[in-house]
Amino acid sequence: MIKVQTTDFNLQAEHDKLREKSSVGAVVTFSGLVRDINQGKEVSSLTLEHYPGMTEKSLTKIVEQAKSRWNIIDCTVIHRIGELKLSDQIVFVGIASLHRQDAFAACEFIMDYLKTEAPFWKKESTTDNESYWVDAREGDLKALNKWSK
Amino acid sequence: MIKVQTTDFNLQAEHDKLREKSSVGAVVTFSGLVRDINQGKEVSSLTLEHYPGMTEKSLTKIVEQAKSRWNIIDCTVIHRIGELKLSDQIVFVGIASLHRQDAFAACEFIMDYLKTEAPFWKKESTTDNESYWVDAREGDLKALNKWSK
Amino acid sequence: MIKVLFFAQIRDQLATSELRMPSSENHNIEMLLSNLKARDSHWQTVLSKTNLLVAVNQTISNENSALQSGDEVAFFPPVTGG
Amino acid sequence: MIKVLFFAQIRDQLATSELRMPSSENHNIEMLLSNLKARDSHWQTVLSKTNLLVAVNQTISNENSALQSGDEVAFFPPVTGG
Repeated sequence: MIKVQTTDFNLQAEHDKLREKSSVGAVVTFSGLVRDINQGKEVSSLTLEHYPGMTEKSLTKIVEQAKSRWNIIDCTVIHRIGELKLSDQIVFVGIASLHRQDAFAACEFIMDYLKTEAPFWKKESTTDNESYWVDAREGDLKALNKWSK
Repeated sequence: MIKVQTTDFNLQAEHDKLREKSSVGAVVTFSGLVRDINQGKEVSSLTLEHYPGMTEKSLTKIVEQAKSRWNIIDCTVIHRIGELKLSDQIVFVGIASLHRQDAFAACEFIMDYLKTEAPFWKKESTTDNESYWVDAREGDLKALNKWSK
Repeated sequence: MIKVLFFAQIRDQLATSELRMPSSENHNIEMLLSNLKARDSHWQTVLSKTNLLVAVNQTISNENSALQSGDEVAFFPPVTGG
Repeated sequence: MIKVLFFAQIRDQLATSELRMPSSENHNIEMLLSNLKARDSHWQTVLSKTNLLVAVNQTISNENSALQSGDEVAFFPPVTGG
């Protein structure tokens, strides 16, 4: 299930959907949060923009790639858009599988690709009311290398 | 925080404790569940025994090793004991960090070591009332190899 | 007609989120970009950034991608979600 | 005295969860194991399993670990938690 939404999500509720099938033995979740310091600046809030239509299309493609590489029983990706405060949940990726290795690998794979391919953009506001678009991290592009091994 | 308990846990509540520090940008969680089929048998319930005292000691050591290898802001390990039903949550490992790579690696590391070093034993009961101790998985010992690279 | 969208910094800098371009004069992304840059020196600067990304019909593409009437083209900076 | 604990299958098979052994005759794990096996052929079989694990004072140890009065020794099969 892939969702792009302004509203928050609940980890236990998402986890309970992921473990509905009784064959599930392992669930790995990732959640990304609004951090207080980014690029050396004191962040007070964040606005997330996206490209409607392409977002869902690219997330669907990333999830399909993960499913073709690992044994995944169920998968949820939620990405929030709009205004977010400090420590708010931004993104959720949850993977249910028979064994933990598949769940860990697929979850990290989806996050690595989401970070570099899904059309979301963050605009941060600082405590002194400055506001700027976040720069892409070099490290996020490098993180993709491990999946082409 | 390390807890060995009979009671269930709530992922969102554990997650909220992990993201209390505003520097947290990434939280990775693992949860292990009672599966319906194990070693080819139809499982109906599970009893988890442990070695009180040594359990906490070995989990503390595993968490300390993870903290020495990765940049971890906070870490929670919960392992349930006693009788569990199908799809029940058995174990929770949650890692909060600045960036996702540390959280993924530390979470998988702790699970790999917990699976081979923490003194817990599972006794499964099947749908036809047979009951037996679960055999250790060969794959769990192999999983440790990746951390000595 | 070709629908052209701009996102994030690119939209802010161009003060434009969407425009239409005739498909007859824009047979591929290279031609479209060149026509957009020809508008003025500011557009020239903004659309010459080395990290500019382009999607055709919501799939990442490149300068050589062919275009036809009805296509949706989007220009945007490297993504920063997650 | 040395406190000896058994867990999981080992406890079930020996029908014993805990016993005491004199420290004077059990200076290390090897001696303790040998004295326990000497009880009868069943104990001999159960405690001869190749995957038997031993902990001294709640830390994984091996046959050479020295023992002294007050120590807690535990025998158990490979762990299966998580």
